[in-house]
Amino acid sequence: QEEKKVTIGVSIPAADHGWTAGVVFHAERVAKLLMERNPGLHVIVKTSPDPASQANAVQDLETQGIDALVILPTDPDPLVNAIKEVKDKGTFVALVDRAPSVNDASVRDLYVAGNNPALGQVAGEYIKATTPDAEVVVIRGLPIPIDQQRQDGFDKGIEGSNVKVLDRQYGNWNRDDAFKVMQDYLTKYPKIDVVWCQDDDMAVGVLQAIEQAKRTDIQYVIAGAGSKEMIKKVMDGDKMIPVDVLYPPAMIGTALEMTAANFYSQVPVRGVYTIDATLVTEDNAQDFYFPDSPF
Amino acid sequence: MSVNQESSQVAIRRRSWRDIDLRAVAPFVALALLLLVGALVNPNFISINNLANVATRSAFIAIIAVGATFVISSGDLDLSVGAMVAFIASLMILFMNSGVIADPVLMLLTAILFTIIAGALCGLTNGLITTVGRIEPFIATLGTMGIYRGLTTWLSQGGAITLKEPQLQEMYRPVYFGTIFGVPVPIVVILCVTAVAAFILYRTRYGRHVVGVGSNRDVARYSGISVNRVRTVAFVIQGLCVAVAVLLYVPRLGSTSATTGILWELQAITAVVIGGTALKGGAGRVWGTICGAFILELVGNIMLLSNFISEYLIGAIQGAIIIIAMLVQRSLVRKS
Amino acid sequence: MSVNQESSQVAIRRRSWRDIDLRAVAPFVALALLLLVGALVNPNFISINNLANVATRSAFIAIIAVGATFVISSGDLDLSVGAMVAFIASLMILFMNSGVIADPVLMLLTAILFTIIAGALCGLTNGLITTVGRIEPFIATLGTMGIYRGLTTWLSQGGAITLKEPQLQEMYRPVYFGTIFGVPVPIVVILCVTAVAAFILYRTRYGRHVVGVGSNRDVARYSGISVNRVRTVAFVIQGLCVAVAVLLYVPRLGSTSATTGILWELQAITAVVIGGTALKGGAGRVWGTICGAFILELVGNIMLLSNFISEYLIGAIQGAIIIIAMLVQRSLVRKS
Amino acid sequence: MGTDVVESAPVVLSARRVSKSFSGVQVLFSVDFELRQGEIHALMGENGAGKSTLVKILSGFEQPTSGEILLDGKSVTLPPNGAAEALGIVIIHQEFNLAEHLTVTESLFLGREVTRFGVLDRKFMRAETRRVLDLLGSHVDENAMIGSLSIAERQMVEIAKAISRDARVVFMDEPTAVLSREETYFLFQLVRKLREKGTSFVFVSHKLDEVMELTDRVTVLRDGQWIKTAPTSTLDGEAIAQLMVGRELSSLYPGKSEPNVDEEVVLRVSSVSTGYVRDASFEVRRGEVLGFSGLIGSGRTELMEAIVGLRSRLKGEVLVRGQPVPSGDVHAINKAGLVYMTKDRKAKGLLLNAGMMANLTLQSLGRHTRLGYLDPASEQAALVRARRRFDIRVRDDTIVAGRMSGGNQQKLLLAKVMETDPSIIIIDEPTRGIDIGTKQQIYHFISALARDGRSIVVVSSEMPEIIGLCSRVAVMREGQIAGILEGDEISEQEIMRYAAGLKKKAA
Ligand SMILES: Nc1ncnc2c1ncn2[C@@H]1O[C@H](COP(=O)(O)OP(=O)(O)OP(=O)(O)O)[C@@H](O)[C@H]1O
Ligand SMILES: Nc1ncnc2c1ncn2[C@@H]1O[C@H](COP(=O)(O)OP(=O)(O)OP(=O)(O)O)[C@@H](O)[C@H]1O
Ligand SMILES: [Mg+2]
Ligand SMILES: [Mg+2]
Repeated sequence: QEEKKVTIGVSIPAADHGWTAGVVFHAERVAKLLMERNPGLHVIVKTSPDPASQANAVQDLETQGIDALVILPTDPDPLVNAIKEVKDKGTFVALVDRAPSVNDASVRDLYVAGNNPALGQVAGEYIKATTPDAEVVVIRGLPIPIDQQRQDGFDKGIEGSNVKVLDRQYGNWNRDDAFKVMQDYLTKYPKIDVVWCQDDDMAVGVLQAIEQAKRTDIQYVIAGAGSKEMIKKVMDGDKMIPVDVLYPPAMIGTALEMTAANFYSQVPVRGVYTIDATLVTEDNAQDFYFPDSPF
Repeated sequence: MSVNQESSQVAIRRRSWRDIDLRAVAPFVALALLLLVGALVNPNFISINNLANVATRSAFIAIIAVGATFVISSGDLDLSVGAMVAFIASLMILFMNSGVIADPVLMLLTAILFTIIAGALCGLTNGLITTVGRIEPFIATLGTMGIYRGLTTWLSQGGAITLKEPQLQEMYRPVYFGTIFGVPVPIVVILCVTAVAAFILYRTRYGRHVVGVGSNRDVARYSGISVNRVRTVAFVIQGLCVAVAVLLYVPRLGSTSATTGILWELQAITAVVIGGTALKGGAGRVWGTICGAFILELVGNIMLLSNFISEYLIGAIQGAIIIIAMLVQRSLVRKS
Repeated sequence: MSVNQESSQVAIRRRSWRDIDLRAVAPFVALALLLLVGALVNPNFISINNLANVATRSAFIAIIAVGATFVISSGDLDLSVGAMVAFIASLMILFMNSGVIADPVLMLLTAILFTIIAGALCGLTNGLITTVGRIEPFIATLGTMGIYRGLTTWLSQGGAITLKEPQLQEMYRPVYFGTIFGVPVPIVVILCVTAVAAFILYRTRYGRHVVGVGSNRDVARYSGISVNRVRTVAFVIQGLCVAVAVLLYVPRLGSTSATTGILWELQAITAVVIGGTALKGGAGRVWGTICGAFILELVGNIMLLSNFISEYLIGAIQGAIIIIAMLVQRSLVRKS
Repeated sequence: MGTDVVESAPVVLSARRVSKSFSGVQVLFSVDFELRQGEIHALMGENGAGKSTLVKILSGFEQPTSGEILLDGKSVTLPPNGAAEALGIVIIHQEFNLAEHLTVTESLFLGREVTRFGVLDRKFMRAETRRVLDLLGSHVDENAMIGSLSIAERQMVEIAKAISRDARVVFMDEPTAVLSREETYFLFQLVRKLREKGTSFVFVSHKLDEVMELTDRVTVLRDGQWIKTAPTSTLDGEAIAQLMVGRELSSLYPGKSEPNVDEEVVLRVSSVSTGYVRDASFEVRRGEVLGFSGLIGSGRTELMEAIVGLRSRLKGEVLVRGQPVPSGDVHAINKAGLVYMTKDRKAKGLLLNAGMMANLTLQSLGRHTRLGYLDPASEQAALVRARRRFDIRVRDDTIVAGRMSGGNQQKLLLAKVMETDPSIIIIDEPTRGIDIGTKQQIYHFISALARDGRSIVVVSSEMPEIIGLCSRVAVMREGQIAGILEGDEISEQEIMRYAAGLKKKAA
């Protein structure tokens, strides 16, 4: 129980879809928790919709005087310079989830990461294992690097199998767009075995489109992230959603806790800490179900 | 002399027929060309099923754009409609989740009424800020866009708002997925909304006033038209159309979030303009608007069905197609 | 009689003086009020450091909005500027990464020239599609918005484009982060760009023609002004301003992606309108535009510095503040 | 100036067998016209006869469908859009050609700004503008925004704009339609001065007295055909009118019918004040024609607009048939049977992009509504009726209002206002730009309305009109009613005395 005065600034993307909403939720939850635990600690959480305004937010946090910055960049590369500004002033920087092309000690002290390539790879491997001859359609997110990393991971996952990718289109991590894209896939391809849409939000639209078309050829849909709705479906043994790939928004909380520990425990926290892209199945789903989260 | 005048009148009638018709027909010609392109791109394209899908999902933009036709004809602009969809949909789902009424049928009906009232009120807000506050509609509705979207984010705490009651959901689903005599409900709704809108715009006093106000506010004022009232009512009509779109939207995914309806305002305005209504105001073409909405949706559909376009370039090609569609229209009208 | 008339002339002059000045001053009053609010919200707010930060980062929108002032004054609208920033920034970085010129100084200078030419060409494209193609600027530039953004996605293959050469980056960095006599470079650039723009708009024949064309196209045409040329040049000026903004943007983040500059067009237009330029065209207020851009950035800054506003509500409050700022202006002008 | 001088002068500009059709509708039929150096040539004709069209063709704004134009005896194709200015041909358009957002100086120099080293020489341009305005005896502020000027002031700017060009040929299309005597006087003086220097003028007007006073020769058009060209001195007003209309005209003004003194007072205005107008009071009886005279900018329009609710009143009351009407509610006031017809037909009167029918019924749509449904047949019938009643002549039924000839626009506007079937009508400049034949029709129409038990307020700058029509005349000066004249008092001199402030009556 130290009274040491510490201010931590947290900069995260605005809650613009389910996953980022989860990030905001967990950031706030852990911030509150930590402030209760350490009376001297002050945590300021700021959200930004895009890289440019996040760079501004980082600047504004610095104006307020912070000892540590925990940042989950909307888009990492454009924010490197802004982060370096802060780091160069001697502030502790914890980078979460999204890594810039150069990700070393010059940019951050701590890197807590979900594993984007693994998110794709785990999905790919699951498909390879369960349906080795599947014809797959892919719905991508937005044209930004993490999406590309997931695609590359996926390709690696299905490597050396007969799994065939019929098509990849952007669904913008948006339910309505995913609904449209899926509708058109269903028109375009008389037979689809598996849909990989890499995000639970988009899965909502995909499922509706399949249900509407009354198509029975689609065996299952793989999404990812671990929203409570999808975890619930996995838990209930839904045929269409047999598994979900974990990419927990709670990682922001982990990073925040570690950063606080850097100030309040004796152990200095440095380096890289990766959170696995766990495959959630009917058996372990119970462990990942948070009914209170907005996501 | 009278013979002369008569013959000249005949000439006039023939010419004006050509004139008016071509301008109104132009969007439909562009649509036909697109259908042709689509059919060449993918044989599945022209199937009833695909076209019905496209028409059905154009419903949201189409219905919103019908409202936008009123606002634009009266010389204003509403940028808040996308955010308004998200806001009203959230309110509707929250209302249904609240469980204040036990009987599901009654609940659904009340929710529908509630949604329509909410739409009208949102429209009224836009209208009053613009007219009474005398703020450029562009800025006023950009402001309310921020407000509606912000409130939605707040209501949803950044996440999604999902219809909880499975019974309600089951009952409500057919409103989007059902058919009437084989025609999907949303298409029927588009047609009804458009027919009513066309009647109001072309066959009522209010419609005339809208066009009058849109083409010259002073003239309208000097003609004893209450300009601000006409403009405000146009915004309310826009709000009602948004509410109708929400009524179709909610049963589709049973859920909404703060990202619902992003950029729909631009799509709606684009549909209106592609349909032949001038942004300057003073002329509205409701049926053209519907055609414009359909064109927009078709372009996306064709892109997805085609196999030779990189997914990276889709946006670029959509942009190019819109420009080309407008050029086709222009050249048609010019020739007449 | 003549005495009498003289007095009436004085009266008129006084009236018009008050009129014009208050309208031009109004945005600055709104700005002052905002500064006051900010100071109350957080003591750090009013520090030179913070204000310099805010002014510096308003540079992109401010410079783009200066270009938009020309386009809007001439009665058009450019929705493609945000996408254009992404596109031109991508081109610039790719050019610098290409390594066609070994000497870094020469390379940087060539890249700057290249960027400016690219900006002018993008503007020219917009201008020609709008004027020669006779398409509503709203739709034409919505189309090119799709095109520029699509091409950026394609260039970046869905990812980011990052400046590779560390030497170049080091050399280029001060263009955003450096200072001249203690003033951040971007602020100096804003002032220079605005001064040049004000000179062009108020002191040259072309500026007069812009206002004439925006106020009444037929009158301008009958006065022997080549309307399409004036409009096209306004679009080119917009393109040049975008290029200048890119020149500042690239050294800041050293990287761009397909999401760069999303919604900047709306912000730029908002800045222009808050600054007192009417969207209908016919009057441009360059200094007001700068003030508008600064107001927009300040609102965001105040939100961030205040710690009592739920982050979910930030959008809503920003929207509300914009509306209130406009109402303050209106009431000021009305009182005069 | 003698006619003989002109007879011998060389021909500057001429039209030979010029015809013009607008999308298939012919409006000029093989017209010949010639303009000599240093002459003032009147172009006369009924509304829609084709005067403006001919003027536009001769100044390059329209190209003839057939025929040729000769400049200094050589066949030329005039460049479009006012570029003919370079050849010394300028035009004062019948419809204004000014941009609202520019100042007077900026408008005057639009398209030919004076620069020094690429920078606008604003001081010089302002001084030059002032000089030209002073020449015209106009007190318009050179820094005022066009948008803030009254119609007459805009007309002066329009004239100044043309005069300031060093022109060989000046076309003036109804420049005096909205001007008062004073301004017209200054204009004529200037025109005569320029004629001495060899400038030629074409003067289009419906005011016969001005034509007689100013011009050397007259050309008359009828239905797009050339009828006659003759020296003005060989004709009189009667003869010209007859040539124009093609029939003999009976007396212009109908007999005045004095209303009974004990007739009901239908409109009572008591001490109405606005920004400029102070304490205006008057009343109108049933069946009366009340005139409003005064100099330009004396506040007549402002007062009338305040009465009908188009402007807010600071003070005062308006009673229609004893019932006070709300301030600022045009709709309610229209419903009470009081309507106003604006003089600014282009900006405030007609939807220029809409057809005749949409304009005609805009103010009275309620009459064509059945159960909320607009009945097109009923509207069509109204249009047919109005065209007959007001003699609206167009060659093309679907023409948009903006393309109609000036006079026919005015008739359409009058028809539109009359469609509301009002019991009290305030008409601002009823015959602006209207030909003599139609003027007569309108005067008879007004008088018939009065006999019918309606009351009419006529605001006009045309003195003969006021004198010929009204049984009482209110004269305004600087925002106040200087006096109300009755019976024998009504004469041109007496009205001028009140208008100039030499005489004043307590209201
Ligand atoms: N641009 C146009 N398109 C179609 N018809 C036109 C156009 N301009 C003029 N007209 C028609 O040409 C005829 C002659 O019009 P013009 O304006 O020359 O008459 P005018 O003699 O000037 O009449 P006024 O005395 O009323 O001004 C009218 O019937 C008018 O409607
Ligand atoms: N001395 C003055 N001070 C302020 N405003 C003035 C003055 N003189 C004229 N005005 C303006 O001029 C206008 C009066 O013109 P109005 O049109 O009402 O006059 P009018 O008698 O109808 O003349 P016109 O023939 O020009 O229409 C008022 O709106 C007023 O604002
Ligand atoms: Mg004419
Ligand atoms: Mg008047």
